[in-house]
Amino acid sequence: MSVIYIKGGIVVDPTQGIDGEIMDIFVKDGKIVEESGAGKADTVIDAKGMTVVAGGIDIHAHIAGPKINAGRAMRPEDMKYARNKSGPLRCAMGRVLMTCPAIGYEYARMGYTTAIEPATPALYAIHTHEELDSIPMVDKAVLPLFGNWHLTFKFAAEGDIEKMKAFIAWAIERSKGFGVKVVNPGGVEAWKYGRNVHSLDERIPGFEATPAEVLSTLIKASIELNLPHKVHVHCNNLGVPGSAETTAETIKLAEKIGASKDGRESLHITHIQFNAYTGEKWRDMGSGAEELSKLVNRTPVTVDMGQPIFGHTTTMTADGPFEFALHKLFKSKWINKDVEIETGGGIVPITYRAKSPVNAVQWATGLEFGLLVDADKVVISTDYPNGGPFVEYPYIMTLLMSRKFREKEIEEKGVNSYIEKATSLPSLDVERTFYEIVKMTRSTPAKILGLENKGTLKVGADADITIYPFDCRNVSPEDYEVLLKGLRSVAYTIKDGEIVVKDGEIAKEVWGRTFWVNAVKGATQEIIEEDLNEVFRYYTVSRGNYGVREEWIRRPETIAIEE
Amino acid sequence: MTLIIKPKSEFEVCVEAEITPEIARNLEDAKNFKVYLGKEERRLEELFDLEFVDDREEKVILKGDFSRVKWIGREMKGGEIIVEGNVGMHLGAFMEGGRIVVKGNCDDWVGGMMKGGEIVVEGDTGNRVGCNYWGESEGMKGGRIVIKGNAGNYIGEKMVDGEIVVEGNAGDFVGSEMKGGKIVVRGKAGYTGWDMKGGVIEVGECELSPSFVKDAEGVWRGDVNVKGEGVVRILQD
Amino acid sequence: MIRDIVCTFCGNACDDIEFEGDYGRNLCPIGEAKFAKKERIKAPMVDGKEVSYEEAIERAAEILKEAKRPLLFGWSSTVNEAIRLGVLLAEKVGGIYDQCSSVCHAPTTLAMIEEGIVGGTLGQAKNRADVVVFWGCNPVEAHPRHPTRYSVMAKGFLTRSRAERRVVVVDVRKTPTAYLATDFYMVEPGSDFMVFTALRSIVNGHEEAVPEEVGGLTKNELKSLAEILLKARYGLIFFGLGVTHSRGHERNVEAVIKLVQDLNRKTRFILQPMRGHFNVVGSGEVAAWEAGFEYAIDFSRGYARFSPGEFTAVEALIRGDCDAAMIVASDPAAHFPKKAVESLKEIPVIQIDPHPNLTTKLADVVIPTAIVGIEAEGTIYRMDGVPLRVKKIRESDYPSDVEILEKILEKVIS
Amino acid sequence: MIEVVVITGRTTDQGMTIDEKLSEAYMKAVSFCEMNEKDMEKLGVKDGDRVLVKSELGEVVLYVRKPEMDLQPPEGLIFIPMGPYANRVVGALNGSGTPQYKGIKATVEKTDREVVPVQEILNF
Repeated sequence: MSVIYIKGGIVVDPTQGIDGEIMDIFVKDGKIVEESGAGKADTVIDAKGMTVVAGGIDIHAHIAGPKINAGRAMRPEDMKYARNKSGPLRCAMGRVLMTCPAIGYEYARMGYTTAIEPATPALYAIHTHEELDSIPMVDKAVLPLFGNWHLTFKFAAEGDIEKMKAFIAWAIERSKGFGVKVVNPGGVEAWKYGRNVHSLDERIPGFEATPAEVLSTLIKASIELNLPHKVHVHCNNLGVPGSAETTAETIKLAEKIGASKDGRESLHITHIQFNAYTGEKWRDMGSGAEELSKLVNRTPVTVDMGQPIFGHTTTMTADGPFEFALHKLFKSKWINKDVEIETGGGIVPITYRAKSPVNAVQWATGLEFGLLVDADKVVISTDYPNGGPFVEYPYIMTLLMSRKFREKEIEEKGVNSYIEKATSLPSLDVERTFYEIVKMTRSTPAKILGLENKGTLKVGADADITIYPFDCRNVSPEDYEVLLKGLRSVAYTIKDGEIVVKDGEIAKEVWGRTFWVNAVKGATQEIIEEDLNEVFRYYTVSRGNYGVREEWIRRPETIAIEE
Repeated sequence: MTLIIKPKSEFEVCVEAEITPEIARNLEDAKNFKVYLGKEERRLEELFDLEFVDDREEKVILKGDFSRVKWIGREMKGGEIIVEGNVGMHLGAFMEGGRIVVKGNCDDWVGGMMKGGEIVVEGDTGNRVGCNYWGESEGMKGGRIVIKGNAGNYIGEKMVDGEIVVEGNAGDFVGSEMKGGKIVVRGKAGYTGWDMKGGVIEVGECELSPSFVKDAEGVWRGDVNVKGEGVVRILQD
Repeated sequence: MIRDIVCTFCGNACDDIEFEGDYGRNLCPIGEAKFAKKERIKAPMVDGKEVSYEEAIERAAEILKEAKRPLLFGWSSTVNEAIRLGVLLAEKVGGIYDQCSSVCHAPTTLAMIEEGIVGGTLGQAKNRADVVVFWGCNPVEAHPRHPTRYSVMAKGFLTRSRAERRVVVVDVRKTPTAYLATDFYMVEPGSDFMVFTALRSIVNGHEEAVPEEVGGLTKNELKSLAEILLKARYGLIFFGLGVTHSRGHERNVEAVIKLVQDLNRKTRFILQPMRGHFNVVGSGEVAAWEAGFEYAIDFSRGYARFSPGEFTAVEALIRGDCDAAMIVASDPAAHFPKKAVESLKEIPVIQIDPHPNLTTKLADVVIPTAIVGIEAEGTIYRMDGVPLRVKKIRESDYPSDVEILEKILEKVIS
Repeated sequence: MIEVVVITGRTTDQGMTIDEKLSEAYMKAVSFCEMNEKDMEKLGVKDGDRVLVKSELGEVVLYVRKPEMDLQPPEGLIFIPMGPYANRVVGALNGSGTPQYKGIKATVEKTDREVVPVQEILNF
């Protein structure tokens, strides 16, 4: 490992309250160090006139596992685009859906150094880790799915927090996962009966539990387990008019339970845009972002945007009934997978059209959240690939920073004027500062994930650094083109103390770590032994073959939770 | 000018040569035109003998065995290509204009996703004439393909507009998921008309998908499963 | 005793095998044969002469580097770790990556490209399905423990016994699987497309579009079959090579996918292809995440191109599109049509495999390896994509596929 | 001589011998065809006799096997286990990328020619 001096850059680091100060940053052995401890520089980067921030963190992108891979196989028309020819680096394929090498390279070229795969059936965790292991350049982690697992329903119905804790700890240890993901709790099970659940208080078919009980029990258990990242939820009723109400109710569950022991939020509502529509029918559908943003700002809840990007993409979610609805709506191709007695999922291609009133509202709603929720509570995301490609994050950042750019986009793309009636976006004059954007892409996701060495340039932090080729103090929302260009073309990305991108091109292929949380000491495992044995009678794999061993992962890093 | 192209020898593996009449404009450019012998990038003149005739045409004549040369006429926009013998896969794929005449037979994918122009094949063709490429939702969008011999399977699938005429027989899946345009098979065809949303198929005889209903005029309409407005006219009925 | 061993024969990938020395419990007859000791390729060979591993690897790398478009084929009987190296190797030598699917269930991939697929894990057969259809497949001989473990006699939490399942078999002849059936329908060979479409017309309420007889079934028989499907609470169609190997190929599969899509508007229904080899699914999945496509991938232009019918091994060989081949964990000389084997005989062939087979007879370089799942471990995907780890239960002097491929890749890159 | 449709497929014996392709056991498992007893009568062959199967793709000599009474293929259909013998007469290419291994038109006639040993099956 080498020593890098980053000299004279304009540093922005919200974790230290640094907003555009000219500073030197010293990197040694993959960490950020004091000048005194750095020693002789192997490389000196003259960052004069450039902006130095921590590496970006994607809190929610479907980058690995059976879903995206089935999507790839289903969409050769999307995969045929070549991003990089084979040479010293790998060939990298894909337009919106991408191959593993392409995903790693594109994150790095955008200055991102960590990405979280947010939904894998624990049954398929081996597969998901294989794919994560094939993604170069970034650190990563995976969230196993809990919201439709029969054991989750059982412990929720019994209100047994101790068993739920043991179960969570068992499942994330088995899947080498990072936290608790919940998708449409109860709804995916109901879909196996051809139905869905439509409210938080509806009984889940075949069980005594309700979605509200599932969520509350999981949130409480996650708090008690001290998981670094608490419950990460894709709410019920996603994607339909009226979903804003369900989201509000979900947030209130967390409000009732309260914050985590360390004061951080206890619930992360993911891709909130997709769950924030008012109205009763598509015809009177509107944005619930204003109300929901206020609610988020005063409750122990964080969100990510789930911003749609106009154009083609592929939706993929564990929310099986939602994907069936999309298939019926668009008569498009449709993958469905019902997974044992733990979850399910679906995949449907989609095109977001600026001229469509519904898509226009979705676009505006995502941006409203990005503008209205506290920068300490909202993270930029497209819910890749559901909203669109993650490579458009610089575009989203620019939209959030420049009202003029928003107006230009509305005008040029011909965004349906229904947004004037149904959303507050056209009248919002909020313009995010660069400091806030750094929060929303670095320090806020790091805080939500509980990754203390990420999203920061503090001494001791991982040396994951983005250097933008512009002076953030001089960019004005008026010059959005300059801003967009600057955000798109990273001067340097440093990963674990190595220069991996220079002038927007990959300089070196590296392999990041896979974080996983070991919380088994936080709960008495024996209390669920019988339940596990009982439930495995209905699995088609043996309990002994269920899960992932650490030695099968390329670079595992355990985050151990003490008792 | 007219450019006459002949293979120098038998190729070790198939050659990919996206030759269009445009390359007949300039001798030097034609000589240096990039073609591919497997993973090796070659210049056209390394693999082929080139002969120029200084006339007023924009024309390419292919002499000798081109049955293992692929992508002739890809995205061609005008002018003429005459193939004197047989020709390999993907002839005239994505073609937009001009004319290709093949005196011999063609391999698969003649006029794949063609948008305009004309292809005339005097012999037989392989499968997927005027078809959509993998995963694409639309096939042929315009132009005309005439096959004097027989055609293989998957002819004109997902066709949006344009015309395919097969003078001989065709195989299975004529006009599957067709949306518009016209396909004529004068001889026999296999499975025909499945999931047709629009357009017209005229066929000597065929095995019609069991999802069509005969109207009062004796014309089959369907596909009922997609509420389609396709028309299949069986000429020997 | 070693427990939870995964059997490495068919796509069932039964993971409840127990070994006490050489004695394995819970194996079917084919599984027993799989684990039995048998003749091996003794040593690496080049042009029929025994050589060291280093020499064989050197020669293999040379052939691959010199070739204008080498074919790298096989993969379904090895582990994902080896398959990944295979895809990388194909990329680096500008060759074709193709795998056994192209001669078995690739039509299912093509149909999925058109329509997606409504699927589920085998647990849905075990726990939920009350109507189970076997169409053009014969699990009693090809996936022997399928009926007992998953689909017919299994005890699930909703469907608790054989009596609670209606089992339908559709085939062109009476197979041993037909003995398990509540209802058996015999159809004419090559008529699957027509029968699926006729059923779909009936399910959608368009009986009038269905002639009096389709594919050997009367309209009344078709209606009765449609009725069985519609009455299912949760139905499941398993389909096999009878569907993919017959006239119609991927459109047969597409037709049944569309039928199942429409059935889901009335009840719940899923589909599951009866994939053959224990890791044929992995050989598609790994290629998809590394290169974007499951099979028929050409890298000659430095990026991946997908073209079934062109870069599938059989067609590529017959068209003379490849001037060398590397065969890993497969036997195309036995399983390809004659014309493709003729072409294979004309070009240099490298074989990597534990056992001598027909491909060995025409291979120029033969590199014997450890048997996956017995002498070497790794990840494999069951027919429904469920990942499992196959284990090393016996010591062996043979290097693994992974070790050999790593060395070849190293030589090719350097 | 009769006209038939050939199908191929897996069998238990073929599966059990698949890793021993050069053995007699494998040859025994894959070098026969099953047919309806009425077709056998028409050809004048009995179990264990040899027939020549010819299709557009080639020809092969196989042993005749009469299956259990109940499991006979219908008249006009013959079954050959998948493998190198079957592949002399099946595997038509239809443009899907997957050969047609089932439903191939062929003729069957009685023959005195020997079944080629598996070791020599590639000598064509």
